[in-house]
Amino acid sequence: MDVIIRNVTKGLLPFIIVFGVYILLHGHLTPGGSFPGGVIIASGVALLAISFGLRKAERLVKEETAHVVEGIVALFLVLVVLFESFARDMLTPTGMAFGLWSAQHVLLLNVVGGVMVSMALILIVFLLMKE
Amino acid sequence: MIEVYVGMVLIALTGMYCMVWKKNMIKKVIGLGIFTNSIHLLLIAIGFRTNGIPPILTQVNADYFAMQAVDPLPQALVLTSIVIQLSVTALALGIVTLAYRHLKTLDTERMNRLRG
Amino acid sequence: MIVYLLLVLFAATFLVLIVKRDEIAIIAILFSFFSMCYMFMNPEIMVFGFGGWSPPFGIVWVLDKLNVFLALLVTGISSVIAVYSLKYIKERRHRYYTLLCLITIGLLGVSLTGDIFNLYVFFEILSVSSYALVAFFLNEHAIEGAFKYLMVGSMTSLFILIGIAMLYGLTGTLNFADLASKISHDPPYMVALGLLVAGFSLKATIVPFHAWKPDAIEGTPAPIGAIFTSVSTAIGVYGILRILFIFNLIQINWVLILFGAITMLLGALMALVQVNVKRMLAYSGVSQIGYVIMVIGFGTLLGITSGLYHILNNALIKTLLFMGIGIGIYLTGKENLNEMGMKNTPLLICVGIGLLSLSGIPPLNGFVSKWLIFMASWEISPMLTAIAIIASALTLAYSFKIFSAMFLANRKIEAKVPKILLIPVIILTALCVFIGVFPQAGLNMIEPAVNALLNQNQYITAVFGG
Amino acid sequence: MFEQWSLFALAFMGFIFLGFLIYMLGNRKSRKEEMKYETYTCGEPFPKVSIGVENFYHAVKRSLGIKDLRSHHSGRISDYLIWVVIGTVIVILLTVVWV
Repeated sequence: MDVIIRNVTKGLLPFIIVFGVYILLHGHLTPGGSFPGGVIIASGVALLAISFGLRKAERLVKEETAHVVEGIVALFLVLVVLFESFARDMLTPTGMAFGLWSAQHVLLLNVVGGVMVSMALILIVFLLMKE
Repeated sequence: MIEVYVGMVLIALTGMYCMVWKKNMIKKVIGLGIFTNSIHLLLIAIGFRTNGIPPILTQVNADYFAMQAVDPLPQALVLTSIVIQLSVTALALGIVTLAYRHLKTLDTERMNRLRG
Repeated sequence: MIVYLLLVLFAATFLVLIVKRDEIAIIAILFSFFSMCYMFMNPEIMVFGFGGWSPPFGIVWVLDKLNVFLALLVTGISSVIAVYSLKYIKERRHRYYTLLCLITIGLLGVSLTGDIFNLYVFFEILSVSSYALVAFFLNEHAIEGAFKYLMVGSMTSLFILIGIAMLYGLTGTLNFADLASKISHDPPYMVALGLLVAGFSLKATIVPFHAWKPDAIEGTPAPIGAIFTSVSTAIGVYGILRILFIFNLIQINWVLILFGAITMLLGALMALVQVNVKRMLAYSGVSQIGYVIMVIGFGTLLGITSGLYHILNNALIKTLLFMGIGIGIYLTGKENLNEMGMKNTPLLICVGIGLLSLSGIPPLNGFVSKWLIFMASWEISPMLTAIAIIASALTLAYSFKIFSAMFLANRKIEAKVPKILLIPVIILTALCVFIGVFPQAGLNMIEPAVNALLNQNQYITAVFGG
Repeated sequence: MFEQWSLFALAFMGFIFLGFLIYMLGNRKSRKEEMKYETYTCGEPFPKVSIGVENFYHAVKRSLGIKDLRSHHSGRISDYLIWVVIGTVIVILLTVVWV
């Protein structure tokens, strides 16, 4: 890829990932949540892979790591749902407008689901780019 | 409001035309994407309300909110549908790459070993 | 309660990939089957609201008799196939079992849900895992079948989505019971009905929508072919039935009768001339679904009963046949009928019983449901009975072709069949004979389901009252 | 609906089993004699023949209707998609008109 895209990527990549994490963490307060946040994180990695090549991107996230992390995080999702159904009141309180630490298990679900989505999308991008 | 529905029908017909008549596999997948997005447009248009406010309950009073807020459910449906669409497209592209490896072409006319 | 069942299946899906033990998936699917058996014993309609929301607002799963009957069938067939596949699939087995778990989740979700968009989501889970399983062998035929199925299947899924969007725009609700109380029979509603029926008839393979099936099944592993012809079609028929139930249109419907009669004849005629075994059985599945669609179109008590009974019997017989012929493919490595001659007495008996049952020979289960179908169609028009009997005769003709090619051929392979492949086949054969000899047992399972389907008010009150 | 059926079915299966038994008993003696005779044509032993699958329903296969049907299942995705679209349109029209 040409110089402009490379340099822009270099500058923007941290911000893209931070923005993704922000969307993840504020999923219960503002529009967004696990899927959009995960997609934004994955699109940052995809941008890296497109502009610098696959090898550079694999230095950030390896393919095998993505595989394993996705599976383990999916199991975490099961655990969160189980925990929610047994001990709903032990989690954070409900109904504080614009308070990050609220809305019970939704925050946890968003984070776990976001990691899962981002890993899955990174895997898809890597596998399709290898062809 | 009617323009949106007319536009949706036109986009859906474009997508269907692209899926049915184009002979290239990738173009067929693109047609699928266009068709799906037209339906997302329909869903969003169903929930639309002129001069509406975003469906987030903050300091405004509840009556005004119920009068003015757009319907949040179609947006959730569209988000879900986008996720499904993403997985279908990824799978389709994977299958297209494998098909290219076997057939050495992307022409769907050549893909007729199974017939009769 | 039902959440844990889903969680077990979902956890098994990913545990198989991480731990790389296939037994986990089998145990999870068997667990879902036994829990469905337990649910089946419960006489009342059960309603589960997800996340503690009450029915019209949250997603609900309704376990009325029809849903539970279908879920029992689905999980039963899935568990038999899961056991069978342990030996049949030789390579990349973990991924196979992951996809099998996903397909079970999809089937279970579609059959149990009480929310129309949730139905679409689970339908898509089912569809996507089906596309992936068609492409499982990654050879040329598998890829070709998968691409065709994906294109046709996703197009009709989108038709379903348009139908759902129209229904939501017209009524403002997604819950089945709420929809049923708000729906009228104006033209816009009817367009939505047509779109939904067309979408589900792809899975049920009614004639203009049937073409993907033989192509897809020719490339798949044989047990997946069994899922497609038995359970997946049952889900399609269930979708049509449930949509008609919501619209309160379970009455005589010449659209379904017309399409059913055409499907029946065309499937049987096309099966007659095939050379590939799986392809022939796929067309046979198309033909058998034609009967079901036709009798559902009658809308009478006898019609619906015979239709559901035929779904059950067709699922059992098709799974038995695909598995029995899968053993042949496993031993010979060929799918062409010319090269499949073999000598094995237990397999001969099982496949022979399956073929006789498929063509409706008296003391077997295929005859029972076909007899009911003939009686139901006689009430409407003797012409339809004649068509059904002609299709049945054609069925006998192609069944004989399979039997002669497999067991009466000159070149015979004498091979030992692995026990784990034979046991599920024998179980299904025993079930076929049992239902044939004691048809009342099957009828007792189906009658509550038919009553649930014909009684719309009961469903609505159960959902909103509970 | 099926009160007498189970009895009948059991009897039916019993008769089939009985017939099979009689057939086996009758066959046991004659099998030895059968070994001696072979079919000869033109002075050579005639091999056992069975019909190949392609020729099984030969007349049906050549009949015009089936040929036409098979040629329409052309294996092209575009055709299948056109069928789906046309089928959907027909279903919608028929539901709007008839129901």
